[in-house]
Amino acid sequence: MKIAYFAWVRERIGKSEEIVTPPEHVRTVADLAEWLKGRGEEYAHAFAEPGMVRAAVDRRHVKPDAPIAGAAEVAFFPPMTGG
Amino acid sequence: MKIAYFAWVRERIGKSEEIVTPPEHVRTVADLAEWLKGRGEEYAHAFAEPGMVRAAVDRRHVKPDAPIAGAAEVAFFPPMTGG
Amino acid sequence: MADIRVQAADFDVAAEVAAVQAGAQDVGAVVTFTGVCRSDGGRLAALELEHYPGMAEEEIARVAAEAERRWPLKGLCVIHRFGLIRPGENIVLVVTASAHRQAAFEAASFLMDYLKTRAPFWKKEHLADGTSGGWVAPRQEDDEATARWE
Amino acid sequence: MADIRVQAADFDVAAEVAAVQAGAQDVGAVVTFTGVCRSDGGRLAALELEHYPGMAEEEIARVAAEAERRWPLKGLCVIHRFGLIRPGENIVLVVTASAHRQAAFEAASFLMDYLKTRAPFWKKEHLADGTSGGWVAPRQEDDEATARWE
Repeated sequence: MKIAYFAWVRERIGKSEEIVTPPEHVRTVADLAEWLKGRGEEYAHAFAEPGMVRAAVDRRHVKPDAPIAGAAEVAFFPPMTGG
Repeated sequence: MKIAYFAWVRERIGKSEEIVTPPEHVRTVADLAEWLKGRGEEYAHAFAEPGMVRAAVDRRHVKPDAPIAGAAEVAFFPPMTGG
Repeated sequence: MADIRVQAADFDVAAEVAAVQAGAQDVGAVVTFTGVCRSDGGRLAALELEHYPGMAEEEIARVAAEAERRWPLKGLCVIHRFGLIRPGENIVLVVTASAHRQAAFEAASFLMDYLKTRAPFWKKEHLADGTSGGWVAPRQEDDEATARWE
Repeated sequence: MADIRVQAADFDVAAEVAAVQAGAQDVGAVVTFTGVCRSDGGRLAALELEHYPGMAEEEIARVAAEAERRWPLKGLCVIHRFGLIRPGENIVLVVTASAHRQAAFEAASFLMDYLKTRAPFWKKEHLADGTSGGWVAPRQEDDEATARWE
Protein backbone atom coordinates (compact mmCIF):
# COMPACT_ATOMS: atom_id res chain seq x y z
CA MET A 1 0.00 0.00 0.00
CA LYS A 2 1.35 3.41 -0.97
CA ILE A 3 1.26 6.12 1.68
CA ALA A 4 1.69 9.77 0.69
CA TYR A 5 2.42 12.70 2.99
CA PHE A 6 1.95 16.42 2.33
CA ALA A 7 2.94 19.79 3.81
CA TRP A 8 4.10 19.66 7.45
CA VAL A 9 3.14 15.99 7.77
CA ARG A 10 5.61 15.30 4.93
CA GLU A 11 8.24 17.56 6.54
CA ARG A 12 7.94 15.94 9.96
CA ILE A 13 8.13 12.40 8.59
CA GLY A 14 10.89 13.37 6.21
CA LYS A 15 9.53 11.70 3.10
CA SER A 16 6.76 12.37 0.61
CA GLU A 17 5.74 8.74 0.11
CA GLU A 18 6.54 5.16 0.97
CA ILE A 19 5.25 1.64 0.46
CA VAL A 20 4.10 -0.12 3.65
CA THR A 21 2.48 -3.44 4.49
CA PRO A 22 0.47 -2.92 7.66
CA PRO A 23 -0.56 -5.97 9.70
CA GLU A 24 -4.07 -7.35 9.31
CA HIS A 25 -5.55 -5.69 12.41
CA VAL A 26 -4.97 -2.28 10.79
CA ARG A 27 -8.40 -1.86 9.23
CA THR A 28 -9.18 1.88 9.21
CA VAL A 29 -7.40 5.14 8.47
CA ALA A 30 -7.22 5.78 12.24
CA ASP A 31 -5.68 2.32 12.77
CA LEU A 32 -3.13 3.09 10.07
CA ALA A 33 -2.18 6.43 11.64
CA GLU A 34 -1.83 4.75 15.03
CA TRP A 35 0.32 1.97 13.54
CA LEU A 36 2.51 4.52 11.71
CA LYS A 37 3.04 6.42 15.01
CA GLY A 38 4.78 3.33 16.36
CA ARG A 39 7.34 3.36 13.54
CA GLY A 40 9.48 6.15 14.97
CA GLU A 41 9.72 9.57 16.55
CA GLU A 42 9.23 11.40 13.26
CA TYR A 43 5.88 9.64 12.78
CA ALA A 44 4.87 10.24 16.41
CA HIS A 45 5.64 13.93 15.85
CA ALA A 46 3.61 14.09 12.63
CA PHE A 47 0.56 12.50 14.25
CA ALA A 48 1.05 14.11 17.69
CA GLU A 49 -1.97 16.42 17.76
CA PRO A 50 -5.15 14.35 17.72
CA GLY A 51 -7.46 15.26 14.87
CA MET A 52 -5.01 17.60 13.16
CA VAL A 53 -4.12 15.23 10.34
CA ARG A 54 -6.60 14.67 7.52
CA ALA A 55 -6.65 11.65 5.23
CA ALA A 56 -7.60 10.61 1.72
CA VAL A 57 -8.08 7.05 0.49
CA ASP A 58 -7.50 6.66 -3.24
CA ARG A 59 -7.65 10.46 -3.65
CA ARG A 60 -10.94 10.98 -1.84
CA HIS A 61 -11.36 12.73 1.51
CA VAL A 62 -12.32 10.26 4.25
CA LYS A 63 -13.08 10.23 7.96
CA PRO A 64 -10.78 8.41 10.42
CA ASP A 65 -13.11 5.40 10.57
CA ALA A 66 -12.90 4.80 6.80
CA PRO A 67 -11.69 1.26 5.90
CA ILE A 68 -8.40 0.92 4.03
CA ALA A 69 -9.02 -2.58 2.68
CA GLY A 70 -8.26 -2.69 -1.02
CA ALA A 71 -6.90 0.87 -1.12
CA ALA A 72 -4.00 1.53 -3.48
CA GLU A 73 -3.04 4.87 -1.91
CA VAL A 74 -3.64 6.49 1.46
CA ALA A 75 -2.55 10.10 2.02
CA PHE A 76 -2.10 12.09 5.23
CA PHE A 77 -1.98 15.88 5.31
CA PRO A 78 -2.86 18.98 7.38
CA PRO A 79 -6.13 20.85 6.91
CA MET A 80 -6.10 22.36 3.43
CA THR A 81 -5.28 26.02 2.79
CA GLY A 82 -5.80 26.35 -0.94
CA GLY A 83 -7.84 28.86 -2.84
CA MET B 1 -39.45 73.87 -13.21
CA LYS B 2 -38.00 71.33 -15.64
CA ILE B 3 -39.84 68.03 -15.94
CA ALA B 4 -38.11 65.04 -17.59
CA TYR B 5 -39.74 61.83 -18.79
CA PHE B 6 -38.10 58.50 -19.56
CA ALA B 7 -38.91 55.19 -21.27
CA TRP B 8 -42.63 54.52 -21.76
CA VAL B 9 -43.61 57.58 -19.73
CA ARG B 10 -41.67 59.64 -22.28
CA GLU B 11 -43.24 57.73 -25.19
CA ARG B 12 -46.79 58.14 -23.90
CA ILE B 13 -46.40 61.86 -23.22
CA GLY B 14 -44.56 62.33 -26.50
CA LYS B 15 -41.72 64.46 -25.19
CA SER B 16 -38.59 63.93 -23.15
CA GLU B 17 -38.76 67.16 -21.17
CA GLU B 18 -40.62 70.40 -20.74
CA ILE B 19 -40.72 73.51 -18.55
CA VAL B 20 -43.88 73.89 -16.48
CA THR B 21 -45.10 76.30 -13.82
CA PRO B 22 -47.49 74.38 -11.59
CA PRO B 23 -49.93 76.33 -9.40
CA GLU B 24 -49.11 76.85 -5.77
CA HIS B 25 -51.30 74.06 -4.39
CA VAL B 26 -49.05 71.53 -6.19
CA ARG B 27 -46.69 70.77 -3.32
CA THR B 28 -45.60 67.14 -3.70
CA VAL B 29 -44.50 64.79 -6.45
CA ALA B 30 -47.91 63.12 -6.23
CA ASP B 31 -49.63 66.53 -6.58
CA LEU B 32 -47.48 67.23 -9.62
CA ALA B 33 -48.36 63.92 -11.28
CA GLU B 34 -52.06 64.56 -10.60
CA TRP B 35 -51.80 68.06 -12.01
CA LEU B 36 -49.97 66.80 -15.11
CA LYS B 37 -52.73 64.21 -15.68
CA GLY B 38 -55.15 67.09 -16.19
CA ARG B 39 -53.07 68.51 -19.03
CA GLY B 40 -54.24 66.05 -21.68
CA GLU B 41 -54.96 62.47 -22.68
CA GLU B 42 -51.29 61.65 -23.25
CA TYR B 43 -50.51 62.61 -19.65
CA ALA B 44 -53.54 60.74 -18.33
CA HIS B 45 -52.30 57.67 -20.22
CA ALA B 46 -48.77 57.98 -18.85
CA PHE B 47 -49.98 58.23 -15.27
CA ALA B 48 -52.92 55.83 -15.71
CA GLU B 49 -51.75 52.95 -13.52
CA PRO B 50 -51.49 54.11 -9.90
CA GLY B 51 -48.07 53.55 -8.42
CA MET B 52 -46.42 52.49 -11.71
CA VAL B 53 -44.56 55.74 -12.29
CA ARG B 54 -41.47 56.49 -10.21
CA ALA B 55 -40.03 59.94 -9.61
CA ALA B 56 -36.75 61.72 -8.92
CA VAL B 57 -36.34 65.25 -7.60
CA ASP B 58 -33.05 66.86 -8.59
CA ARG B 59 -31.73 63.43 -9.64
CA ARG B 60 -32.55 61.60 -6.43
CA HIS B 61 -35.18 58.91 -6.04
CA VAL B 62 -38.14 60.13 -3.99
CA LYS B 63 -41.47 58.86 -2.72
CA PRO B 64 -44.77 60.37 -3.95
CA ASP B 65 -45.10 62.53 -0.85
CA ALA B 66 -41.75 64.26 -1.44
CA PRO B 67 -42.03 68.08 -1.67
CA ILE B 68 -41.11 69.79 -4.93
CA ALA B 69 -40.53 73.25 -3.50
CA GLY B 70 -37.24 74.65 -4.78
CA ALA B 71 -36.60 71.74 -7.12
CA ALA B 72 -34.87 72.51 -10.41
CA GLU B 73 -35.77 69.21 -12.07
CA VAL B 74 -38.41 66.55 -11.47
CA ALA B 75 -38.31 63.32 -13.48
CA PHE B 76 -40.97 60.66 -14.02
CA PHE B 77 -40.15 57.15 -15.26
CA PRO B 78 -41.14 53.47 -15.01
CA PRO B 79 -39.49 51.08 -12.56
CA MET B 80 -35.85 50.72 -13.56
CA THR B 81 -34.56 47.74 -15.53
CA GLY B 82 -30.83 48.39 -15.72
CA GLY B 83 -27.97 46.11 -14.82
CA MET C 1 -12.00 55.75 -4.90
CA ALA C 2 -14.73 54.15 -6.96
CA ASP C 3 -14.31 54.45 -10.73
CA ILE C 4 -17.77 54.98 -12.24
CA ARG C 5 -18.59 55.36 -15.91
CA VAL C 6 -21.80 55.53 -17.95
CA GLN C 7 -20.94 55.18 -21.61
CA ALA C 8 -22.10 53.97 -25.02
CA ALA C 9 -18.75 52.29 -25.75
CA ASP C 10 -17.90 48.71 -24.81
CA PHE C 11 -15.43 47.99 -22.01
CA ASP C 12 -12.44 45.69 -21.59
CA VAL C 13 -12.79 43.57 -18.45
CA ALA C 14 -9.07 42.72 -18.26
CA ALA C 15 -8.05 46.38 -18.52
CA GLU C 16 -10.47 47.41 -15.78
CA VAL C 17 -9.29 44.60 -13.49
CA ALA C 18 -5.68 45.66 -14.06
CA ALA C 19 -6.56 49.29 -13.30
CA VAL C 20 -8.32 48.33 -10.05
CA GLN C 21 -5.38 46.17 -8.95
CA ALA C 22 -2.80 48.80 -9.93
CA GLY C 23 -4.47 51.33 -7.65
CA ALA C 24 -4.55 49.12 -4.55
CA GLN C 25 -2.18 47.51 -2.05
CA ASP C 26 -2.41 43.94 -0.77
CA VAL C 27 -5.45 42.87 -2.80
CA GLY C 28 -6.23 39.21 -2.14
CA ALA C 29 -9.52 38.85 -4.00
CA VAL C 30 -10.90 40.36 -7.18
CA VAL C 31 -14.48 39.67 -8.27
CA THR C 32 -15.89 40.77 -11.61
CA PHE C 33 -19.49 40.67 -12.74
CA THR C 34 -20.22 41.13 -16.42
CA GLY C 35 -23.84 41.48 -17.52
CA VAL C 36 -24.28 40.33 -21.10
CA CYS C 37 -27.20 40.83 -23.52
CA ARG C 38 -29.00 37.51 -24.11
CA SER C 39 -30.78 36.63 -27.36
CA ASP C 40 -33.49 34.80 -25.42
CA GLY C 41 -33.20 31.82 -27.74
CA GLY C 42 -32.96 33.93 -30.89
CA ARG C 43 -36.05 36.03 -30.11
CA LEU C 44 -34.11 39.23 -29.52
CA ALA C 45 -32.23 41.33 -32.12
CA ALA C 46 -31.04 43.96 -29.65
CA LEU C 47 -31.73 45.81 -26.42
CA GLU C 48 -31.99 49.59 -26.45
CA LEU C 49 -30.83 51.01 -23.14
CA GLU C 50 -32.21 54.42 -22.24
CA HIS C 51 -30.72 56.23 -19.24
CA TYR C 52 -31.11 59.42 -17.26
CA PRO C 53 -27.87 61.31 -17.97
CA GLY C 54 -26.42 62.83 -14.84
CA MET C 55 -28.62 60.94 -12.45
CA ALA C 56 -27.29 57.57 -13.69
CA GLU C 57 -23.72 58.47 -12.68
CA GLU C 58 -24.85 60.06 -9.41
CA GLU C 59 -27.07 57.16 -8.39
CA ILE C 60 -24.36 54.58 -9.16
CA ALA C 61 -21.93 56.72 -7.13
CA ARG C 62 -24.35 56.66 -4.18
CA VAL C 63 -24.70 52.87 -4.40
CA ALA C 64 -20.90 52.51 -4.71
CA ALA C 65 -20.37 54.74 -1.65
CA GLU C 66 -22.80 52.55 0.31
CA ALA C 67 -20.86 49.43 -0.76
CA GLU C 68 -17.63 51.05 0.42
CA ARG C 69 -19.26 51.83 3.77
CA ARG C 70 -20.40 48.22 4.19
CA TRP C 71 -17.31 46.32 3.04
CA PRO C 72 -13.55 46.97 3.34
CA LEU C 73 -12.93 47.41 -0.39
CA LYS C 74 -9.55 48.24 -1.86
CA GLY C 75 -10.87 48.98 -5.34
CA LEU C 76 -14.19 49.36 -7.11
CA CYS C 77 -15.20 49.97 -10.71
CA VAL C 78 -18.69 50.17 -12.21
CA ILE C 79 -19.34 50.69 -15.92
CA HIS C 80 -22.87 50.77 -17.34
CA ARG C 81 -23.47 51.07 -21.07
CA PHE C 82 -26.41 52.73 -22.83
CA GLY C 83 -27.63 52.69 -26.43
CA LEU C 84 -28.20 49.74 -28.75
CA ILE C 85 -26.66 46.52 -27.46
CA ARG C 86 -26.81 43.21 -29.36
CA PRO C 87 -26.91 39.66 -27.99
CA GLY C 88 -23.50 38.59 -26.72
CA GLU C 89 -22.42 42.19 -26.11
CA ASN C 90 -21.61 43.57 -22.67
CA ILE C 91 -24.09 45.73 -20.75
CA VAL C 92 -22.60 46.26 -17.31
CA LEU C 93 -19.38 45.60 -15.42
CA VAL C 94 -18.69 45.58 -11.70
CA VAL C 95 -15.18 44.96 -10.36
CA THR C 96 -14.52 44.73 -6.64
CA ALA C 97 -11.18 44.16 -4.91
CA SER C 98 -10.59 43.37 -1.27
CA ALA C 99 -8.15 41.59 1.03
CA HIS C 100 -10.53 38.65 1.40
CA ARG C 101 -13.01 36.99 -0.89
CA GLN C 102 -16.23 37.43 1.08
CA ALA C 103 -16.14 41.24 0.97
CA ALA C 104 -15.40 41.20 -2.77
CA PHE C 105 -18.21 38.73 -3.52
CA GLU C 106 -20.81 40.40 -1.33
CA ALA C 107 -20.04 43.92 -2.50
CA ALA C 108 -20.28 42.88 -6.18
CA SER C 109 -23.57 41.09 -5.57
CA PHE C 110 -24.93 44.06 -3.59
CA LEU C 111 -23.91 46.50 -6.32
CA MET C 112 -25.63 44.46 -9.02
CA ASP C 113 -28.83 44.10 -7.00
CA TYR C 114 -28.96 47.84 -6.41
CA LEU C 115 -28.04 48.73 -9.99
CA LYS C 116 -30.94 46.57 -11.20
CA THR C 117 -33.54 48.37 -9.12
CA ARG C 118 -32.11 51.87 -8.51
CA ALA C 119 -29.89 52.90 -11.43
CA PRO C 120 -32.02 54.93 -13.88
CA PHE C 121 -31.77 52.69 -16.95
CA TRP C 122 -34.62 51.20 -18.99
CA LYS C 123 -34.43 48.40 -21.53
CA LYS C 124 -36.50 48.25 -24.69
CA GLU C 125 -36.51 45.08 -26.74
CA HIS C 126 -35.98 44.98 -30.49
CA LEU C 127 -37.14 41.60 -31.77
CA ALA C 128 -35.48 39.44 -34.40
CA ASP C 129 -38.65 39.64 -36.54
CA GLY C 130 -38.17 43.43 -36.84
CA THR C 131 -40.92 44.45 -34.42
CA SER C 132 -40.53 46.09 -31.04
CA GLY C 133 -40.95 43.85 -28.03
CA GLY C 134 -41.72 46.83 -25.84
CA TRP C 135 -40.16 47.86 -22.57
CA VAL C 136 -38.75 45.17 -20.29
CA ALA C 137 -40.87 44.76 -17.17
CA PRO C 138 -39.16 44.83 -13.78
CA ARG C 139 -38.66 41.39 -12.23
CA GLN C 140 -40.14 40.61 -8.83
CA GLU C 141 -36.96 38.62 -8.05
CA ASP C 142 -34.88 41.77 -8.51
CA ASP C 143 -36.90 43.66 -5.90
CA GLU C 144 -36.56 40.71 -3.54
CA ALA C 145 -32.83 40.50 -4.20
CA THR C 146 -32.45 44.17 -3.27
CA ALA C 147 -34.63 43.77 -0.19
CA ARG C 148 -32.25 41.22 1.36
CA TRP C 149 -29.65 43.96 1.87
CA GLU C 150 -32.01 46.33 3.72
CA MET D 1 -18.52 20.89 -19.21
CA ALA D 2 -16.33 22.35 -16.49
CA ASP D 3 -12.82 23.28 -17.56
CA ILE D 4 -10.46 22.41 -14.68
CA ARG D 5 -6.73 22.96 -14.57
CA VAL D 6 -4.03 22.63 -11.92
CA GLN D 7 -0.86 24.25 -13.18
CA ALA D 8 2.32 26.11 -12.25
CA ALA D 9 1.82 28.68 -15.02
CA ASP D 10 -0.12 31.91 -14.63
CA PHE D 11 -3.50 32.32 -16.32
CA ASP D 12 -5.16 35.05 -18.39
CA VAL D 13 -8.55 36.01 -16.94
CA ALA D 14 -9.78 37.64 -20.17
CA ALA D 15 -8.88 34.58 -22.26
CA GLU D 16 -10.66 32.23 -19.85
CA VAL D 17 -13.77 34.42 -19.78
CA ALA D 18 -13.81 34.50 -23.59
CA ALA D 19 -13.46 30.70 -23.72
CA VAL D 20 -16.33 30.20 -21.27
CA GLN D 21 -18.57 32.58 -23.23
CA ALA D 22 -17.61 31.07 -26.59
CA GLY D 23 -18.74 27.65 -25.42
CA ALA D 24 -22.19 28.76 -24.21
CA GLN D 25 -25.49 30.06 -25.59
CA ASP D 26 -27.48 32.94 -24.11
CA VAL D 27 -25.14 33.77 -21.25
CA GLY D 28 -26.49 36.77 -19.32
CA ALA D 29 -24.06 36.85 -16.40
CA VAL D 30 -20.37 36.07 -16.03
CA VAL D 31 -18.69 36.15 -12.63
CA THR D 32 -14.96 35.81 -12.13
CA PHE D 33 -13.10 35.37 -8.89
CA THR D 34 -9.34 35.85 -8.89
CA GLY D 35 -7.38 34.98 -5.78
CA VAL D 36 -4.18 36.98 -5.55
CA CYS D 37 -1.12 36.54 -3.31
CA ARG D 38 -0.96 39.33 -0.72
CA SER D 39 2.29 40.68 0.72
CA ASP D 40 0.66 41.14 4.10
CA GLY D 41 2.04 44.65 4.39
CA GLY D 42 5.46 43.69 3.05
CA ARG D 43 5.94 40.76 5.45
CA LEU D 44 5.72 38.11 2.74
CA ALA D 45 8.25 37.43 -0.03
CA ALA D 46 6.29 34.54 -1.57
CA LEU D 47 3.87 31.71 -0.98
CA GLU D 48 4.86 28.18 -1.87
CA LEU D 49 1.83 26.16 -2.86
CA GLU D 50 2.12 22.41 -2.45
CA HIS D 51 -0.60 20.21 -3.91
CA TYR D 52 -1.60 16.58 -4.18
CA PRO D 53 -1.23 15.83 -7.91
CA GLY D 54 -4.13 13.85 -9.26
CA MET D 55 -6.34 14.34 -6.25
CA ALA D 56 -6.28 18.15 -6.69
CA GLU D 57 -7.84 17.88 -10.18
CA GLU D 58 -10.27 15.17 -9.09
CA GLU D 59 -11.45 17.01 -5.97
CA ILE D 60 -11.95 20.26 -7.88
CA ALA D 61 -13.91 18.28 -10.49
CA ARG D 62 -16.14 16.87 -7.75
CA VAL D 63 -16.79 20.35 -6.33
CA ALA D 64 -17.46 21.68 -9.85
CA ALA D 65 -19.91 18.86 -10.55
CA GLU D 66 -21.74 19.69 -7.32
CA ALA D 67 -21.94 23.37 -8.37
CA GLU D 68 -23.40 22.30 -11.72
CA ARG D 69 -25.99 20.20 -9.90
CA ARG D 70 -27.01 23.11 -7.68
CA TRP D 71 -27.08 25.97 -10.21
CA PRO D 72 -28.07 26.21 -13.89
CA LEU D 73 -24.59 27.06 -15.19
CA LYS D 74 -23.77 27.56 -18.84
CA GLY D 75 -20.02 27.56 -18.36
CA LEU D 76 -17.50 26.93 -15.61
CA CYS D 77 -13.72 27.20 -15.38
CA VAL D 78 -11.45 26.62 -12.38
CA ILE D 79 -7.68 27.09 -12.50
CA HIS D 80 -5.52 26.58 -9.41
CA ARG D 81 -1.80 27.26 -9.49
CA PHE D 82 0.96 25.55 -7.49
CA GLY D 83 4.61 26.35 -6.86
CA LEU D 84 6.19 29.63 -5.81
CA ILE D 85 3.85 32.61 -6.10
CA ARG D 86 4.86 36.16 -5.27
CA PRO D 87 2.73 39.02 -3.92
CA GLY D 88 0.50 40.46 -6.62
CA GLU D 89 0.55 37.22 -8.62
CA ASN D 90 -2.54 35.12 -9.27
CA ILE D 91 -3.25 31.96 -7.27
CA VAL D 92 -6.70 30.79 -8.31
CA LEU D 93 -9.38 31.62 -10.87
CA VAL D 94 -13.05 30.71 -10.95
CA VAL D 95 -15.28 31.73 -13.87
CA THR D 96 -19.00 31.00 -13.84
CA ALA D 97 -21.53 31.81 -16.56
CA SER D 98 -25.29 31.60 -16.32
CA ALA D 99 -28.45 33.17 -17.74
CA HIS D 100 -28.98 35.20 -14.56
CA ARG D 101 -26.65 36.82 -12.08
CA GLN D 102 -27.66 35.03 -8.89
CA ALA D 103 -26.64 31.57 -10.11
CA ALA D 104 -23.31 32.89 -11.38
CA PHE D 105 -22.55 34.71 -8.10
CA GLU D 106 -23.62 31.89 -5.82
CA ALA D 107 -21.83 29.17 -7.77
CA ALA D 108 -18.57 31.16 -7.80
CA SER D 109 -18.82 31.84 -4.07
CA PHE D 110 -19.65 28.18 -3.37
CA LEU D 111 -16.71 26.99 -5.47
CA MET D 112 -14.26 29.25 -3.66
CA ASP D 113 -15.52 28.21 -0.22
CA TYR D 114 -15.11 24.55 -1.12
CA LEU D 115 -11.75 25.02 -2.81
CA LYS D 116 -10.48 26.68 0.38
CA THR D 117 -11.39 23.77 2.62
CA ARG D 118 -11.44 20.70 0.32
CA ALA D 119 -8.97 21.15 -2.52
CA PRO D 120 -5.66 19.50 -1.48
CA PHE D 121 -3.38 22.53 -1.53
CA TRP D 122 -1.18 23.83 1.28
CA LYS D 123 0.50 27.22 1.54
CA LYS D 124 3.93 27.79 3.05
CA GLU D 125 5.08 31.33 3.71
CA HIS D 126 8.49 32.66 2.67
CA LEU D 127 9.14 35.88 4.56
CA ALA D 128 10.70 39.07 3.24
CA ASP D 129 13.50 38.73 5.83
CA GLY D 130 14.59 35.44 4.21
CA THR D 131 13.18 33.10 6.86
CA SER D 132 10.30 30.68 6.53
CA GLY D 133 7.03 31.78 8.06
CA GLY D 134 5.87 28.19 8.23
CA TRP D 135 2.66 26.64 6.95
CA VAL D 136 -0.45 28.79 6.77
CA ALA D 137 -3.01 27.72 9.36
CA PRO D 138 -6.57 27.06 8.25
CA ARG D 139 -8.99 29.88 9.03
CA GLN D 140 -12.06 29.23 11.17
CA GLU D 141 -14.00 31.62 8.88
CA ASP D 142 -13.28 29.34 5.92
CA ASP D 143 -14.81 26.33 7.66
CA GLU D 144 -17.83 28.44 8.59
CA ALA D 145 -18.12 29.72 5.03
CA THR D 146 -18.17 26.15 3.73
CA ALA D 147 -20.68 25.06 6.37
CA ARG D 148 -23.32 27.53 5.13
CA TRP D 149 -23.72 25.48 1.93
CA GLU D 150 -24.32 22.16 3.73
